[in-house]
Amino acid sequence: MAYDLNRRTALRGMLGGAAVTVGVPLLDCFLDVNGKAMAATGNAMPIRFGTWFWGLGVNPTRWFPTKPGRNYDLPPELAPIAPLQNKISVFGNFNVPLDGAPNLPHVSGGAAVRTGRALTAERGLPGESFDVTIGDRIGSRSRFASLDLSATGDPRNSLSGRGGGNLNPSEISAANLYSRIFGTGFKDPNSASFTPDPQVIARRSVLSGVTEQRQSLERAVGAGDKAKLDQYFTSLRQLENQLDAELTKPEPLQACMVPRKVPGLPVNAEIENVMMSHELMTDLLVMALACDQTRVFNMMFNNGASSLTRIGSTITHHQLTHEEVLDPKLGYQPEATYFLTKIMEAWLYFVTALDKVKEGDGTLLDNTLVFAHSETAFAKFHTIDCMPMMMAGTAGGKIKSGLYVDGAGSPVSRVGLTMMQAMGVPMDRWGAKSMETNKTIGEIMA
Amino acid sequence: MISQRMPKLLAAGAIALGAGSMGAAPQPFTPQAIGDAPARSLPAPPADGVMGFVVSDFVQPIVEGKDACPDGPVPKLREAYIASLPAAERERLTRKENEAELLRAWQMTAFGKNGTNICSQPEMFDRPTFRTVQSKVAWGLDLDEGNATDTCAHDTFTTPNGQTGIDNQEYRALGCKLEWRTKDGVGGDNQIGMKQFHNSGEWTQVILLRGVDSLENDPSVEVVYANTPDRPMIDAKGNYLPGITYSISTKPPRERNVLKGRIVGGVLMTDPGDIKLTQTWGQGGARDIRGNRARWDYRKARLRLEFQPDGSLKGMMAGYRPVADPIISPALGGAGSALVAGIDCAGELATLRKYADGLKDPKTGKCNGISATQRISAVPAYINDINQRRASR
Amino acid sequence: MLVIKPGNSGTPWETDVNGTRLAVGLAILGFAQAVSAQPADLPIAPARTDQFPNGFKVIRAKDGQVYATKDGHTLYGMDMRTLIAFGPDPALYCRDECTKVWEPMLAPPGSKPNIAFPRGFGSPPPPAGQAPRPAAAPAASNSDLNPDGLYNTQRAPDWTLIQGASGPQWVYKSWHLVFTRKGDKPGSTAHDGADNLTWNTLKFVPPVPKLTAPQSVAAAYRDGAYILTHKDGRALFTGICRKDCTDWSPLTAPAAGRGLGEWTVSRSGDTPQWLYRGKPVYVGAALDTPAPIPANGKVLRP
Amino acid sequence: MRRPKTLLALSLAASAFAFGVWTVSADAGAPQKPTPLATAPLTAANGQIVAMRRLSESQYRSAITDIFGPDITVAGRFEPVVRPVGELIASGSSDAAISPAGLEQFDAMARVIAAQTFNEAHRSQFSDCTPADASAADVACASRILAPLGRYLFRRPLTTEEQAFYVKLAGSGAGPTKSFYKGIELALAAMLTSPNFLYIIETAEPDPANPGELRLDNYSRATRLAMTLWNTTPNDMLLDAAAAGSLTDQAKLESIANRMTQSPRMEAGVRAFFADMLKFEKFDEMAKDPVIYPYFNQDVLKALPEQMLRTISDHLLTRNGDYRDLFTTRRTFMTRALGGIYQVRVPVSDGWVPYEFSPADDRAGLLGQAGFLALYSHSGRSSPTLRGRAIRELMMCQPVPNPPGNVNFTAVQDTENKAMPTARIRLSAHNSDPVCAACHKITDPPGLSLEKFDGIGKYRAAENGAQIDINGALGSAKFSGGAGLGQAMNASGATTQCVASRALEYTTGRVVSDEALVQSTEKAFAAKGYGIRSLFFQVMTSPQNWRVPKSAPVGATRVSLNR
Repeated sequence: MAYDLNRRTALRGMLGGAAVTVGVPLLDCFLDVNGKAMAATGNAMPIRFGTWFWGLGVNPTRWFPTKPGRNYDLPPELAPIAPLQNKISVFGNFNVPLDGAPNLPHVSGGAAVRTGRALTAERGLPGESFDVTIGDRIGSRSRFASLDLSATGDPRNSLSGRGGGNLNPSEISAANLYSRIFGTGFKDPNSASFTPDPQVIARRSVLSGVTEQRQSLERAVGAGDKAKLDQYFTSLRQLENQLDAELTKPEPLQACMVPRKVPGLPVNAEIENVMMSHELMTDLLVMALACDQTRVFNMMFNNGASSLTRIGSTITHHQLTHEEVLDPKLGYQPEATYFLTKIMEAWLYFVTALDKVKEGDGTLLDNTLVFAHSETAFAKFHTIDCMPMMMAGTAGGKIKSGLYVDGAGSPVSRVGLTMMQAMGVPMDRWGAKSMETNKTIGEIMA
Repeated sequence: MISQRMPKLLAAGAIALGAGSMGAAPQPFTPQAIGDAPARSLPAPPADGVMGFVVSDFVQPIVEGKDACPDGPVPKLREAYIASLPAAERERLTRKENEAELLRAWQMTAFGKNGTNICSQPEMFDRPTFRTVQSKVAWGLDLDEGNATDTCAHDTFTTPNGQTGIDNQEYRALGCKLEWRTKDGVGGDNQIGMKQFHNSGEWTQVILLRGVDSLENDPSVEVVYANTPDRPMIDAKGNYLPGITYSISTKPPRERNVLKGRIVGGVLMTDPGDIKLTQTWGQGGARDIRGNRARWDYRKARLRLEFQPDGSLKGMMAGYRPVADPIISPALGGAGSALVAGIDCAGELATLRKYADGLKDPKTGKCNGISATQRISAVPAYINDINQRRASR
Repeated sequence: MLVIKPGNSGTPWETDVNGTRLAVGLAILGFAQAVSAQPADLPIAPARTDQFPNGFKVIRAKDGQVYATKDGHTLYGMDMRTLIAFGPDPALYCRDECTKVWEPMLAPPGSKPNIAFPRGFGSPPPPAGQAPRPAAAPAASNSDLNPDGLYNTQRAPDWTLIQGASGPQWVYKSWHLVFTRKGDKPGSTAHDGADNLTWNTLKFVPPVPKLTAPQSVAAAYRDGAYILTHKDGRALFTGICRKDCTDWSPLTAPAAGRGLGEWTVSRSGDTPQWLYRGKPVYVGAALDTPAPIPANGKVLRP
Repeated sequence: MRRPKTLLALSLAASAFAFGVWTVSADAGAPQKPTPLATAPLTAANGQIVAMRRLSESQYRSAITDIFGPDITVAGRFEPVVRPVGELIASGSSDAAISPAGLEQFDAMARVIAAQTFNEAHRSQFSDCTPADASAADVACASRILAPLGRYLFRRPLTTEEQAFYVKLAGSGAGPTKSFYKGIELALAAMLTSPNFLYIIETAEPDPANPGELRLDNYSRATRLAMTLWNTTPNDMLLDAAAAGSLTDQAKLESIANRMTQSPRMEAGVRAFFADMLKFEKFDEMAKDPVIYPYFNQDVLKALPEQMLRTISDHLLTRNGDYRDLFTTRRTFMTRALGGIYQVRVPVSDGWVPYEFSPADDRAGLLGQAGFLALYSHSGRSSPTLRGRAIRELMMCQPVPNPPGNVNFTAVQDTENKAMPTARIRLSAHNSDPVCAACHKITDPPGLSLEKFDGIGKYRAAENGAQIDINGALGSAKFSGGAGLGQAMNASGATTQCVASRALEYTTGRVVSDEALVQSTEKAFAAKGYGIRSLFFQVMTSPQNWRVPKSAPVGATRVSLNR
């Protein structure tokens, strides 16, 4: 491996000594900055990020909790997540103000959640979607920049892209997905040889250069400013640690093993089929993550204007949301709601699959942040002023899970900003016009 | 804008379909909403006689109850097709295993020769007219005052609070559509949908009164009824906040109707005139990207607005709409309107034609307009008329 | 027969007549969007190039430049988006009565149509056994051509050919089927906007100039020519301010900047400022305000 | 209480890390042994470090904008500088360290900025040479690119060693990445994370006027002038003046200070100063109950501090107004969103328009604006005590002690209690306890005069249906309502003395303990009709303020309560 160990240890020794003189408070910072995962070994577990999309929203009065904070209430349509409630956060009352743009049914909402911007006449996305921004930060060196999946068989079903007309197309067949990940080109992370990133080597050399001057500086500064310099260099040392971690061959990934080939499935939008191919894709994705083949993913369960149907029936989920009249006694559309129940079951399967994989002192889910959302609140009227959203996992301890957060009508872009910051994207404000915000969601920041 | 209106909106929406309604959902349509002004004390108008309002409710009023449509709602294309079948065939096609065949069959009814379809070219399809409202009660105004020469024969309604000679043929023709009223006869999707649409700020209307000397009686008042591009400010319950400024639109679609009116016993009534309001889509400047304009076009129209003690206005607008206007939207939607929303544009147009009662063409003697009514509520606001805007710094 | 004029009144179709949203899905929405790449009643976008078919030229009419025939007859575009209700293919609208007053500008003999009016749910449902079409996702296509090999109306060149009622006919900017008005005097624009914006003169807006300029600078078309503006739409100007110069805020430049084409950096003032062709550049108010630049300021032209 | 600063000679060359770096072979193979550059001698080449002040977020941003242009975006979270109790953030910055979390962010920001600066679109603007081989190091070209950048970022020319060091960095970066510009990018990022950029390092030189004492040297003065008056990094005019030694020449210093205080850029300085003095950072965590205050929303929140700042800069700069009238002026600016709070017509849909309240509105100066009234209220109710305390502490520099830990606040908080409908009644109940009363009689009397404005500063005729008594007092002055309070503030000498002492603290980054200095500054301030420009001109040009104090000051400025 391309590194001179003796030199590094020597350097460590010297600084280790110096660091002690800095005093206790700083030591805490070591842990806070890098989160739980890194605190364990000097060497970070990979942190992953992904999205899970479903179309046509919810029946808001039957889905959104009412009690903010932990142990939130579970209305009937949210009930399926009960088994993992403590690892799933729910977000309500986050608005999509569209000033300057029309509410394009089934399009504007999802695009706004992903980009913090309102879609105009162009198709595609009004800006870069945050999963791509996060990918640039955490996914650049893994084999796949990201894995984009669609369980309904529509490759164009995607909300991920750099903006403008182009969208990252989705993989629609579990069989293809298998060969893409585990077919030719698959490198077993536990056997593959390791070559560090030249850019990181270069940055590392800058820092070590800077650090070497520490002693001459400390000799030269007065007590008042010495404390400041001490801390400055302690902090610098932290950065070095992170780079060292990136330059060192990673710990073996115990959970990683190559799964069995998967059967080919008919690719269509019949809910029973979609559930199955969603499960197959999920299992493959989970292994791709455990084997660190990718650190970013997008799973589209169904599409915005959902073409889901039931076997033997041809009327689509989307048609139902519009044609089926609200049942005045129930206050919702029973037929359309059937699909929502299936969607929530699928979501639970997805999160559970991630949580089953042990990793470090926790699970794969703990080292991941999954963001689930829809494109409308109440599909019948295309309302987008209360987007249904969830988060699962803690991104290695950077995010608190198991909460209900009431956005009090503030812009949905706060959610994207919070996640990007948690994933280490240097960004202090995000979104455009009424959706521009610098307010993260403090409740969930660890 | 801080607002928790969503859950309440829908909560209320659901309730509205069951019992009464509250929050952002349409107010239950009680007589005093637009009936005669009961005796009560009204505040004095401002010294300059100028009063502004923002319209918070704009929807076709219905009188709830099952008696209006005893045979049930107007069937969608699918149901209409099934109903048209002989019993045996109906039984066969509605079996689960034949659903795909049924779907194709009823969808075929939406298509005609060389690519025409029932909504883009309604004229080319011959469809039965709709079930119409059977009850004698409806909201509206007596537009022809019983003796107009340019109307066609039509029945009239009586309002729930006893006003007679009410012309509202649009209600008669379309009042049994599911969008207007549910199976159970209560307010349909329109009631919630239109409110949601206005609350979203996509289309905001304002009313500006000039020369008001008394809210009780004033022989002459100028009424400006117009669009504004400004979004309403709404509280947590979905109610419009008073005292917000709105500027009347200076660029297209600019609709600014100037009407003459008078106040009698706390009720403002305008003289018959044309009222045109272009519907806008999307909030802010870049509206209506679809390149098509929806215009609410009321001829010989009148506003009847009641001053409320809390300073707000309640009332309605009534007039004659060009007979094809109500189906413009699904017509533009083309086949999709028929296939997905199940709308029978041809049947709807035929029904509207049949009940047309105004705008008689002196040559043909045919009526090209249909009497119609919108419910209106408005809350006090500051209105900048087009000549009152100043450049920002 | 009744011809519904969306330009006159009508709503985007995914609302029912009362404005209640009743979407029909993205297949249709995609259609609606395609149809509305630009609203029928918004000005025609700038030309992609200053190339146009032989036999046409640009003349100066009373309100700006318009395309015209060699002999100076103004070209009119029949905006097909306003004729959706006529039938499945508005390109075929102009027959009989219409052709008595409007002269179609036909393509040179032998040329083939390369664009068609987009169709939504234009056809009956598929036969038994076949799956219903999936609802198209946004950005269904990233290519200039549709599967049928015809131009995607979003990305078509300025001048394309469509199958019109009288044969292959010129179309401008995907929507405007090209005609002249019979019996019109050369240069007349009398029928601009006729039939509720169905007939519009083809206004010529020159291509947006390619700028070598700071990132904050853009170009806008005003009164028949391009001027330089701030990216945010505020006017740029130059000149010398004698007193009360509060409206003269400099276009700030990077102190470390080395200049760019005809733009240089002045460091003599309190703020590093851009000079254009040696003249100091200031930022005024938004272009659509009454007085975007001070009385003694001069606009900048590329 | 701060440690006295011992002055040690420190070569800035040293602080600039002139040293060896690792050379990494292009194939990313094993690094060779470092080849150290000549380490700089530890002489006081640029004088002695007497202070290190953390760059504030707004200073960082405006520096990047000035140097690299507005289209280079600064994206990142800034480690906040802690405000010492009763002091300015400017004082806190003298003590601010950079934590690992903070540096991680500064490093990330630096890389984003550097990447933009040398991307295809921009690199030509920031380099007037092209490398011999774009995929390898080029010492000559790198120096030509980096030297000027270093001068702007470190606010002084790079020393030879520094320049050599960063050129070397560029080289060692170009190697493994096989890109000249990647190398430059790395070097620039290193400059942006260097203490020389992140800290305003004030250095001193012997003061000829006071043998044995020190005064700030030219480059430190250039930076202090720019950061205080314009809240940004020194421009070429200042750096050149420093190079020429003009800033230690009283006459030249005065003409430069005069030019700067008259410049439109003074607005940025004045805004930053008052944002610090009035604790505007509190707006970031301001929250209101949307059910109690439906008129409060995101647009309003954005507009509240801006309305106060516009009032301040319009009155003090555009109109060259008397500072004392900031408490009585009825002139301000409106947006459509604020129109709801004030219930007034706003002639435009977007942007700001000038507005003047009528006397009947009883809104006088800053204290009558919703920003102040809302910031010093609770999320669901107004608070005469918070308002009064802010008036005392922020406007008059009269610290009020915190309440003891064991107080029972139920009486004050229970707004539902029909027996005690108004805040005045609730407070008097609460003040039956003499311990509380002692402080409350300092804070509440001025605060109670603003009770007709609710928790977001919206007018209310009554509270819980009960009449609101708006009689108030400030020291010996008795009055009614906001206008009365404004008059009393206007007449109280404490406000002008307070702002004068804050200006001194803001400039030097130290609480000024020297009462005489505050007095004399205020005198000069008064002599010029209490114009803010003249105050800062005075502070910037009095030689005393450029001298380095022998020992650190003690405690915060006190002004007697019964003035």
